[in-house]
Amino acid sequence: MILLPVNPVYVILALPFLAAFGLAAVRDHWLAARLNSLAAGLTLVASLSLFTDRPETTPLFLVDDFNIYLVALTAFVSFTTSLFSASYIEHEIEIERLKPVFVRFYHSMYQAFVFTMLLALLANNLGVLWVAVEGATLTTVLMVSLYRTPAAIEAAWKYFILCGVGIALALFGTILIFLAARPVMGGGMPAMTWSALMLEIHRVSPDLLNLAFVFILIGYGTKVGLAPLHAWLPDAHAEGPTPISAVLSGLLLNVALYAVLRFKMLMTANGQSLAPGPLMMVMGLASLLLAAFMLYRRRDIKRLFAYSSIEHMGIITFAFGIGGPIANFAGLLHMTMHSLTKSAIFIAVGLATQVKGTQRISEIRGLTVSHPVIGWGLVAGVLAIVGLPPFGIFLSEFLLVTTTFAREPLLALPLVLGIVVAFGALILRLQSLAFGEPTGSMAPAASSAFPMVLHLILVLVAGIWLPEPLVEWFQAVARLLG
Amino acid sequence: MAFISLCILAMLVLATVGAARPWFSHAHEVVHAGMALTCGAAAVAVLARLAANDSGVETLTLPIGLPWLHANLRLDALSAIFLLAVNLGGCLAAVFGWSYARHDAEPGRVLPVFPLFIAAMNLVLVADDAFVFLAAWEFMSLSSWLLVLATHREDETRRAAYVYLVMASFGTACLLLGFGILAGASGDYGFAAIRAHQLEPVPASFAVLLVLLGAGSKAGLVPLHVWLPLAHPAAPSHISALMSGVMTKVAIYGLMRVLFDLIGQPLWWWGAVLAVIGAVTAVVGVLHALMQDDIKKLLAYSTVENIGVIVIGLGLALVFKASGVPALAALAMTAAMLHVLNHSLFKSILFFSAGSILTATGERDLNQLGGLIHRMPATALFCLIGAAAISSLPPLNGFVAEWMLFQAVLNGPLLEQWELKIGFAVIGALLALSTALAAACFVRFYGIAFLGRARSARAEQAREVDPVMLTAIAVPAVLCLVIGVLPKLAISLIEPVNRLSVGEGMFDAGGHGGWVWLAPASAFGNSYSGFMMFMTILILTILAVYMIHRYASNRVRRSIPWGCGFTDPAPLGQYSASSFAQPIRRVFVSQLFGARDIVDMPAPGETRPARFELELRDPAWDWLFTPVVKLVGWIADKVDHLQFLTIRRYLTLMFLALVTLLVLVAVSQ
Amino acid sequence: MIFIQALLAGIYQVVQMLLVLAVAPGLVGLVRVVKARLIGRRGPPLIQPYLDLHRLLRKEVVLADNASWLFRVTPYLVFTAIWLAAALVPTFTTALALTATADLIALVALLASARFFLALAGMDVGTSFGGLGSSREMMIAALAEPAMLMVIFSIAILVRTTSLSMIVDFMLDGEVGLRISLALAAISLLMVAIAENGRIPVDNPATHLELTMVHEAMVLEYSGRHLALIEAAAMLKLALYMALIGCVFLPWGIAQPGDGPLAILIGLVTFVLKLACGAVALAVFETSIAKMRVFRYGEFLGGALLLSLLGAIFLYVSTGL
Amino acid sequence: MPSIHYDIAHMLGAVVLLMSFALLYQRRLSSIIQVFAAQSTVLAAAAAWQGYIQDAPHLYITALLALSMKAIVIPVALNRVIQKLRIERTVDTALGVGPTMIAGVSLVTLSILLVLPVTPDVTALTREDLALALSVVLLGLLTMITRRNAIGQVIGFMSLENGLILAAIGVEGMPLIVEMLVAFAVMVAFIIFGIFFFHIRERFDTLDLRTLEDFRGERR
Repeated sequence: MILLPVNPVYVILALPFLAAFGLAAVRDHWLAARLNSLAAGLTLVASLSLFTDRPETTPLFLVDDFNIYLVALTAFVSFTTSLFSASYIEHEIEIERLKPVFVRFYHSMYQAFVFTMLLALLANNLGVLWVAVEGATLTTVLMVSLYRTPAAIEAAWKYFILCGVGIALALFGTILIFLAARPVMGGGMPAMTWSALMLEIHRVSPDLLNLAFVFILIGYGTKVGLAPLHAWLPDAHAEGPTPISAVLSGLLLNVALYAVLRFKMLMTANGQSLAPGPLMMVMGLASLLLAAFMLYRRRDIKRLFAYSSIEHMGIITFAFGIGGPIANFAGLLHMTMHSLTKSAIFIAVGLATQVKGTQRISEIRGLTVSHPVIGWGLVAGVLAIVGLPPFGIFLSEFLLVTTTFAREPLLALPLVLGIVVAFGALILRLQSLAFGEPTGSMAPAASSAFPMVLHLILVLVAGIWLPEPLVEWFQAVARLLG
Repeated sequence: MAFISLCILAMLVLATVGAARPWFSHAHEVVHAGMALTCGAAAVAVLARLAANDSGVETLTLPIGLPWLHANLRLDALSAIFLLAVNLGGCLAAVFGWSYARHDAEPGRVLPVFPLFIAAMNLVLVADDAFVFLAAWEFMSLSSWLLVLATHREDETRRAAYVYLVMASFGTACLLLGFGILAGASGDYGFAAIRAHQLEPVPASFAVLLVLLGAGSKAGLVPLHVWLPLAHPAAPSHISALMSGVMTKVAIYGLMRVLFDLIGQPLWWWGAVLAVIGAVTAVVGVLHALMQDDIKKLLAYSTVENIGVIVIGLGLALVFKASGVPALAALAMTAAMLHVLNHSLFKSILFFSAGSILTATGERDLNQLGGLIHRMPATALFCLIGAAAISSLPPLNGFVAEWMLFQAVLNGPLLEQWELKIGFAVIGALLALSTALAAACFVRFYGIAFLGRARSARAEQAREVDPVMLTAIAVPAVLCLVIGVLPKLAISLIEPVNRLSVGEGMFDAGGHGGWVWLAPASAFGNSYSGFMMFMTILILTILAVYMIHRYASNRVRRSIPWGCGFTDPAPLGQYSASSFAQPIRRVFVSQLFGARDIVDMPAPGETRPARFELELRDPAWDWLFTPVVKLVGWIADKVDHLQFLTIRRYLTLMFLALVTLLVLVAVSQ
Repeated sequence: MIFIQALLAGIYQVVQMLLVLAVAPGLVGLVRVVKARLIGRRGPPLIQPYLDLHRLLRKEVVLADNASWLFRVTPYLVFTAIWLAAALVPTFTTALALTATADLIALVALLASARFFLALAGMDVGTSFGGLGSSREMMIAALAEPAMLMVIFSIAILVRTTSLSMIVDFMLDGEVGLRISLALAAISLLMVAIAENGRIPVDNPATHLELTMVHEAMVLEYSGRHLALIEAAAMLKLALYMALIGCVFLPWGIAQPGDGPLAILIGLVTFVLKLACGAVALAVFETSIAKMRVFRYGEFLGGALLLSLLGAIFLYVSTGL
Repeated sequence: MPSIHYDIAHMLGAVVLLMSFALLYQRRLSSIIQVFAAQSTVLAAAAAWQGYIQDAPHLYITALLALSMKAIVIPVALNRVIQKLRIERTVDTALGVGPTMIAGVSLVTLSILLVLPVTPDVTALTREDLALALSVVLLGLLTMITRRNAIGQVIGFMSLENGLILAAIGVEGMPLIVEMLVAFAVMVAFIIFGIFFFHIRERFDTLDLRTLEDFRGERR
């Protein structure tokens, strides 16, 4: 990949961008699905090339310790999910839940969505970031409403309105940042460029930054799914096609959080502004606790795991809020692990709902008996997501809880309470899903479980052993996050 | 150390073999034989180490786990004694499982997890940093949860498994917080760093409280015991034996590692609290055990009792250590450690016997059993030894630990604090009560299950189990006897632990009597000799038998039972399990547990049978768990409304959040 | 010198074992005689228990059809366990060879072993009476044993030991004096002794009225030599308790190691006298009191437990905590 | 720059804010749309004026876009939607006029409190503009949550957006304004398309919880 004559960033962005247009023209859904996977695979390869040869920072694009692994993660999960999606969509067409014309649209939007996420991650410019996040919102709205059922449209609508307002507020925050930076850095692009801002931000007056961060937090926080801004998330996850739920939870939430964290870095680097930590801690804890209790009354399996995503986003936000090298490390690790695990869970859920023909928790029983691979995959995924060893989330939760308790004992109590309450809810549902006398169809699953297994293996390995470079990136970013 | 690590590795390999069962027809044999060998080898290795009185420490660091800490493993005397218990139990369970687990309905659910479970327990014991410790700890819960779910098709099992895993993770959360305090803000989770980190009394006490909650919930201390009698019996019997006999010990190890090693100099009241909790646990546990009709549940509750006894020992040791009398601390510690070994032995016997009964009759309900001594004579003999040992009868091993514990209690007057002096008397009384009740409990267990006449057709047609299973029962039974007769053998293994945990061995201050007498100086020259007692009884019995058969009549005539002239043909007319427990229930339990007899006597002329039902309540459920469950449900109901709002209201929430934050900013400027 | 002492201890031990075996039936006989006289009957002769035992030994054993090996082994085990226990309590001297084998706690446990097996034997044949007896016996034991141990605890607070020989030595030194807690302990021990030996008001050894019996219900199926052994064990147990009370609370007359033959002789005589007094006292007590209902045992023995606990606590108060 | 420049810019901003209040106050759908169109026109004027005083030609494009899209195309489209879908002409409000106005005034006060101490070294123009823009944004949000009708809420959303544009044009040297405006326009188009296409009439708010449960996915 070093041989590539152009900046790999352009390749990474161009591939999904072109694929989005290209796929809109492919009529055959079988071929489209393969091409979709191919494009995602190529994007993954291209993104891996970043590791060997990290490109220079340009005014528009930036590759640093923070986003390099997120880009790879995004490309990886979108690739594996595209593999799952291929067989999933196939089955949906077979049972005539989807019309082929929508599928064409779906694949195109899938790539467009990948493009916007990668753009958001790679952007060196606040404006580009904002535009990318908005694009991601629009593409996912379309995919969530794909089934055209009243519930799907309702969910898409809710998603759209709430995130639209969120996006608008985030833009206001972005404008405020520019306004704050302008006296120091003058007008024009540099005052909206991360790399430039990071160097000069300490000279910027903190007052406007505070105001800006409030808008950023509420704006992008809506997209992260922080309580009380979370309302769109469960429905959007539950009503769209399952591959989309997987990428929403696994990737989009990360991207939105990434945006918040970039701004937090600015706040940290400024040094005189209000500490953003307490705000993030409060919102994080609120999300964690709210989602934890919400889990108990869920009847829809996808909504259940969507709430679990809110819970984990809460934990991650809390981790970054409390800050310090250990908590930040834990937060970064948790982000990575959560996106791998949650997408694996959604894949398992997708397989299960396809074979059982229902999304209701009470109608799915004994999966480990009827479908051992799906069942045990779901078991492993849920055990991982609730933070049991030997999976990676245990590692991050261990670091987070111990360091929180040592530093802010009173905050650790709601944190642990939330984790334990959520644990109770998820295990309760897991037991009824995976064990007991099986119900429903015993026919083997049509779709591929390979991506799920791959994700789970990665999460398992990460729980036991973390590669050295990853640790170094995390530690470097943790320092920047303060 | 390297050897133990290799053993753990071998167990992991065996787990993969177990997972490959669908493709590998001999997986069952390989896993069980492999586990028996591996555990056996590990047990022998630590036994050799302990027998050599080796107080040294071996460490090993593996490049996994937390990146800046790595996985630190360490083997010292404390780890070694528990490794002995774990691997001995594991080895026996593997042997028993060889035959027993063939009858499993879904063997694929047990085979891969069984080695993982034992590996996790081993790993807890050799962990030398908080991360490895907690990861292994939680993994131990996780794997045993899967084992409990082996019979997942029963609703009861799933409920038990659920309660179990939630309690376990609650415990882990407490431990996590506890280690958070111990490690301090620096975040150095290595045990060496924690040892060096001196805590103020208040945070140290909080750490102790949290560890007590965490390890206590795993060990089954009252009132956190409710999961135990649900979960342990639900697993296959050899796993039940492991969970009851061994896993609870690992929890005890966790408690000890923190209280006697990591935290430094203890405060006296920690020990007092521990001992009181232990005493209450012992009594409550055994009373529950007495009321159970399900043999495995009975045994599980008896585990609660024995854990209580061990914790009493630990509490006393802690008190003595804090009060600066290490010799007495060593006495109490020896008692506790010996009981740890003992309990893993006789609980293995008893659970294996229960497994054998289950195999032979398919019944777990005492009221369906009876007369098995005729049809399963070997099982009956070994089980009798187990029952006598757990009832602390001389000259068996249970009594030795009990004796030392009483000797430690009797030294209470030496202490300064008057709370302790009186407290020790009360603890002694409770300990004595629990011992006596345990004897009653096991008379009931053994008498109803093995003696009398068969109460059901299945008990009537029972067959003795195969020699492999019998071997697994016989070995611990023999060990029970050997330790009981020659307790010094086992006690010499405990001496390094004493030096490590309380700073002095039990016989360091002298004492007399060689290997025959047990007379530590700290017991004021009081002495006991299992050997003499055993030999005397043996000789006297032989003498009596000889004399009587030589000089008196030796004629025997078989006849129908006399029964005061009332010979009831129906075996159901025998004393049943609940009628046996009735006097004790009336005296002890009625007020405490709200036990109620419900007798439904038909009016004269009606042909339906009279019914008797017993309603038992556990105050821990009523007062602790049900309110928590209700509270969570209530909150869940309340917040659930948030799922059903309109978009406008969600926007309002967002607006309010924004305005609140803006006001905050405005105010803070 | 040490060798001679050891030899003497061995001889004394054998003498004591034979002694308790010899006097135990006589003790029971005496109790019966006194009781009969007190209610105006002539009563059986003093040697009646010896005759009973002899008769039983010569009779054949009638064994229930489904009695197991445990049923046949138990009498021997129970007999030897109680015999050994009785041999451990200093009667006329503290210089006994086996004295270090068991202290008071081990003694209690030894008795518990005997009870354990007897209770199992009671359930072996599978009649309802056997179960009834076992169940009640274990309930009584569940309270009596802790009470007994609390008595031991009180004594141990005072004399710092649970070794019987040392207790006697200490008591004989006369440093103890009269203490309220010792009195409480003594009363408690008496109550335990009554319960453990199945005397009125807890049990009536003379009755075979089904609903009230405890001990007799357990051994209902025994006959012949087995019954003889069990009866003998019961007699030994009564002697044991009397000897125990004697040696702890009235230790006068017991010879100590190194004492001459005269002291031994005095010890023997005082022991027999103590037993005789005990028998009379027991008979008087039994004739002046009524048997109580089964479910009141809890209160009776609970009272004993509390008394002994109180004794221990009082001791702290009087020794200044 | 002469002070008349500030005064005019200031005045235009104040008119936009006034229009926001008018939006809050209006009941009838058609007049809401009219007020919004007026607000957008004033915004276009403000953008053009800023383009003139900052000498930034791209602000003229902004002004043109605002005028064409928000003052003409969207109001016309919305009027058609109303006619097509026969949406009731008056809108339910969740809050009475009095409380709404009090809330609006409080929000404006909050904005001024937030902005005034913030930027001592920024020119007076942007500071005042910022206060006005912040007020417009918050009032837009308030409009959204006090209207029970989809159209009313869309208008509130667009009025919020007007506040954003007001802020963006007031900042000298702000790049990417046009791009963002276009992105926003796409979004708004989507919304209107959504209302039209999916026949979302009153789904923003329904008092009947049972139908909501049907729709919010928890199909019991």
